[in-house]
Amino acid sequence: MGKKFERTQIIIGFILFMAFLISIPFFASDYWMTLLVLILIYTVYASGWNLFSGLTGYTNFGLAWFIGISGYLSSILIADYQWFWLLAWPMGGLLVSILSMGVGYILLRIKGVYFAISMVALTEGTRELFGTGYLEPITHGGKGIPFVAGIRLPTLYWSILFLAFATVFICYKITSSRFGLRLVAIREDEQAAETLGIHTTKEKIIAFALSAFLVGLGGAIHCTYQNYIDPNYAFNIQLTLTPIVMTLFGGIGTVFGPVLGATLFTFIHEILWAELTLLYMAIFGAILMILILFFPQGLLGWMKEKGILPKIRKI
Amino acid sequence: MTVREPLLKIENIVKRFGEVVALDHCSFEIEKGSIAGLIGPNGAGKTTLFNVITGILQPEEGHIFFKGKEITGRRPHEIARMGIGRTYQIIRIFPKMTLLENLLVVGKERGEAVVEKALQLLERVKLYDKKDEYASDLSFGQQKLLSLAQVLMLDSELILLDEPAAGINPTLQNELMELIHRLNEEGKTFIIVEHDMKVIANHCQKAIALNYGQKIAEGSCSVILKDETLLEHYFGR
Amino acid sequence: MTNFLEILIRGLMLGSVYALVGMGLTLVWGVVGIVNIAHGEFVMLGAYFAFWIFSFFHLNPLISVALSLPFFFLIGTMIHKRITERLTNAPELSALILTFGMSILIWNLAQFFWTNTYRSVPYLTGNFSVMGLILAKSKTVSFFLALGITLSLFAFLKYSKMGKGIRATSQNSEVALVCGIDTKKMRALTFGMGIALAGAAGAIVSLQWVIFPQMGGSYVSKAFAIVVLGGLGNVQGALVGGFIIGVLESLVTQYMSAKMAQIIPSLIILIILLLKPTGLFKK
Amino acid sequence: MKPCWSIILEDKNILVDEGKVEIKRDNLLFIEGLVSGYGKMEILHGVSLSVGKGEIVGLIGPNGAGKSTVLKAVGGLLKITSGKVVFLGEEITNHPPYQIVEKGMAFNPQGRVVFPEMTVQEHLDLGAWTIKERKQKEEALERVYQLFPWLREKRKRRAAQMSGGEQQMLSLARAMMIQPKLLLLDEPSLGLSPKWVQTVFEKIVEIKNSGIPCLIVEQKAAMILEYSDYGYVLEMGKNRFEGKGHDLLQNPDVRRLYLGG
Repeated sequence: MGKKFERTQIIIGFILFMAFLISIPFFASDYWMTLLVLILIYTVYASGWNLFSGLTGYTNFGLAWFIGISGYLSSILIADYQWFWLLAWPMGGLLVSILSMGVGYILLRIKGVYFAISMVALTEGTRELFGTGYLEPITHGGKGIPFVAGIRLPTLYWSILFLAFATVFICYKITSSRFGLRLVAIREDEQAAETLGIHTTKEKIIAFALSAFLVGLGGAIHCTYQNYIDPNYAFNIQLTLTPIVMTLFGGIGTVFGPVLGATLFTFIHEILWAELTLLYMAIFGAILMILILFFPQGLLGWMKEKGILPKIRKI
Repeated sequence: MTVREPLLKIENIVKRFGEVVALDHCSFEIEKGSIAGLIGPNGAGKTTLFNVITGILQPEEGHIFFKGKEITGRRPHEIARMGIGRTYQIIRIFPKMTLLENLLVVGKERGEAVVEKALQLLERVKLYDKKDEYASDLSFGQQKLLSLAQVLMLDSELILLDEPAAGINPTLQNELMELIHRLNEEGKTFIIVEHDMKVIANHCQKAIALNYGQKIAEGSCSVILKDETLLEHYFGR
Repeated sequence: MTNFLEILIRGLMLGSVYALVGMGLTLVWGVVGIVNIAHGEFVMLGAYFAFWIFSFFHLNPLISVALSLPFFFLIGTMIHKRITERLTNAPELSALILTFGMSILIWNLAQFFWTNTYRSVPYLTGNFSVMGLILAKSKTVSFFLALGITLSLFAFLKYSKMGKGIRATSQNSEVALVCGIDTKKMRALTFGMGIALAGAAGAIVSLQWVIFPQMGGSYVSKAFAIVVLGGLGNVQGALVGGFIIGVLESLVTQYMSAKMAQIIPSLIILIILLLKPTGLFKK
Repeated sequence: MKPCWSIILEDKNILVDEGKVEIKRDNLLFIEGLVSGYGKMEILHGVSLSVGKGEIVGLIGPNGAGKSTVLKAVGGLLKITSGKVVFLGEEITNHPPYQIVEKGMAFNPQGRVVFPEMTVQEHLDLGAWTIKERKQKEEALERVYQLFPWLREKRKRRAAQMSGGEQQMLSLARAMMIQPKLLLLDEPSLGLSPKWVQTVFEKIVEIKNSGIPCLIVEQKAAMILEYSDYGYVLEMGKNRFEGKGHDLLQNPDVRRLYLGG
């Protein structure tokens, strides 16, 4: 009885919260909406990163590659071929998820630090390649593509809100599913998982491609929101790093850790950026070091450890 | 009457690590429904043999047949799904998963059936009460039981156990061996690597002795345990 | 032909400095087990070290190269004792992320204090002309400096007691322990040496290129390519790897474009990791 | 068969010759109530033993009994949770390995115990790491070359190029460079052919005869007991039997349980 009641309470609370989020464009100022858009974009990045890396333990240092590839395709479709944004975005996501299957098939046999480095190398290599003259007819080279997608801020906000919600929902579903368990098994002991009949290569690639799709969609929306793309911007290591820090901050391998991390961190970013622009990155780096040294589990992990939250995977 | 096909057939397996020959033309057969002991001193190649059978290592020469089908060169997960399960000497469960999750992750069934099966198995290894605890919180012996339950989740016909009795207390040891016998009666076949001669003598119908990667003796336990050359290698006499 | 030879020599000279950076990274990674992303930042700090010594004391930059070794060695051992030592038993990736943070912290602080202005040490301008080959004086001197440090490092590792202790720790730390070697101390020393190599490389770099706070990134990516080429922990391999990267860079810059040359490290990392993950020269 | 009887003392059986209840042993190493293990996993639940001057002491027991763990804990490679280790009258519980080595305890761990890329000469240099004086080092080297004459010709050979038996001997030689007052050996026969096992054990006896006591963990139980002055049998991280080597060898319980017949 009591449990059911709790459940209805949660559902009602959730519906009210969603209604509030959806109605924001009707009363909030553009500043707040912009801030929320950023939070939501980073929620997608962080959750998407966590979906693969947090569960399988393969640290993906190539998030910017997902963002850049998808951002480029969608931006080119919008800028050069006048595609409708709603069609261009999924194309970006699809392309990067298909490419990531190939990349994953090749690179996911490399373990640990080497995998992380190979993803950085892939991102950096692609960034340099996009900036050279060889791909200029397609990518416009290093000078970038400024474009206008003809989308209003509220529409963009609702789109990213929908994507963020979908991403978190997918993460929630996966984390509490047996597919999620298989991914965690890979993180805990890949060889043992294999001798227990788990097709680890397949599971890894599926998770990698799914992560690429979600993050890629986020990247496409991000570029549309910025109305601009260039190699240094789209493949910036910063885009890889920030979501990782957010996830670590909230709690790696948890469902709501990345959401919490993205939200808190975007606010911190706003304050630091406004107050300490010149030292912003230094503080960012220091926070990263402190997190690894003292709170490797993140906020949610720490709360689970202390017994404030139950130790279940669904949170 | 046709000749009975052995469940597992090892044929001339050679495995080298650099210049060291870990398995040297090793051959034997395992009958369905038996419990076989695999003995030999440390470094004799027992664990390597397990790794080769389960596909973790690829042999340089030789063939392995399971139920008449060749499994040499297949990936570990394929071999596992064909019905060969194993446990490790150093327990390799998934520490940051609950006991129930440790079993669910292995199961092939869909929907509620898998949960039911997992709970039944937990009951069977007497870990039901701890189903929602992290596997890392279990004692060494309990982890061994959990590891066996994981293999049972797979419905393996052939189960390879790497030193199941080592390092756990006698009561638990007896429980474990009793469980193995009951499973054997239900039709499961076992190969057990064990150092403890008591365990081999009391529980195995047949023993295979390895040394320097070669099979040096094979036969019923009583014969093997009287084998002089074996004793020499094993105990230094 | 002379032109080609010149490009080759230029590549080798470039490579000798890269090798210095790469050897530091491979030592720390192989012996201490810490992947130091912030390695490039110490190259940057080394360059600024030489620059400030030159602008304040007007000392010969060659002296600042010599000074940079003990200075950065001390800094390295201190950083290890205070920070990275805690990661000895932590997962490899913790070190990766921690040093990433350290890298950002260092370059941003450098940017904050020293601004983004490009600086350089005006020393040894002009060229040597040897047998029809025209070689920049600063680069030639750098080459011999880098080579000198490399050879001293080899000699140190091969013949000195500490060097033997460090090699022992990297090959089998349990046996090193039972030999009575304080492996913890060896790791701290190695970390210090790695940082010292990066700092000295930076001081050498300052003789020939401009200095700016974010210069570390390009060095660390080359260093990673060198480690992957030479095999983890293999110092000789790193020297060869450094030469390979240097020559390739020089050739590609000449015959394709400077932009293409920037892709080389990434390309090498990807290719080697796929084909031969243990490196080309793993014994 | 010699008649023997066992007295139950706490939960372990001490086998003693009839009539001589007390065995006088001059303790060099003395371990009491040792509790240790890996991380959360406790392997030793209170092991006590001692090594006297000029003795070979064998430590046997089934796999997982904690034999190697005892040596690692004594050598400072594992953290000791409770109990104490006294060496040469000084407590060395939880001292770092390099201090323990400096006091004169040489420990040869199990398995591949060489530096693969180093030469014989370098191994011996590293063995003498704790010796400060040059003259002492040269003396140690001379003594080791006397003990292992064949090493002299193979000075420049890398360990990776040597056979398993040669590696084991090299490792023994390396340990002797410390000029130890006690030698701990973990399964010196592991992976060796019978001929090499014989050679290694002959060396150990030679070392013992030169006055250096050894504590040896062995799986070849019958063989080690043959050589041992005193032996301990561990089971489940606890003492089970102890007694003179030959007495243990003759004891029907020990034979049945651990000697295969």
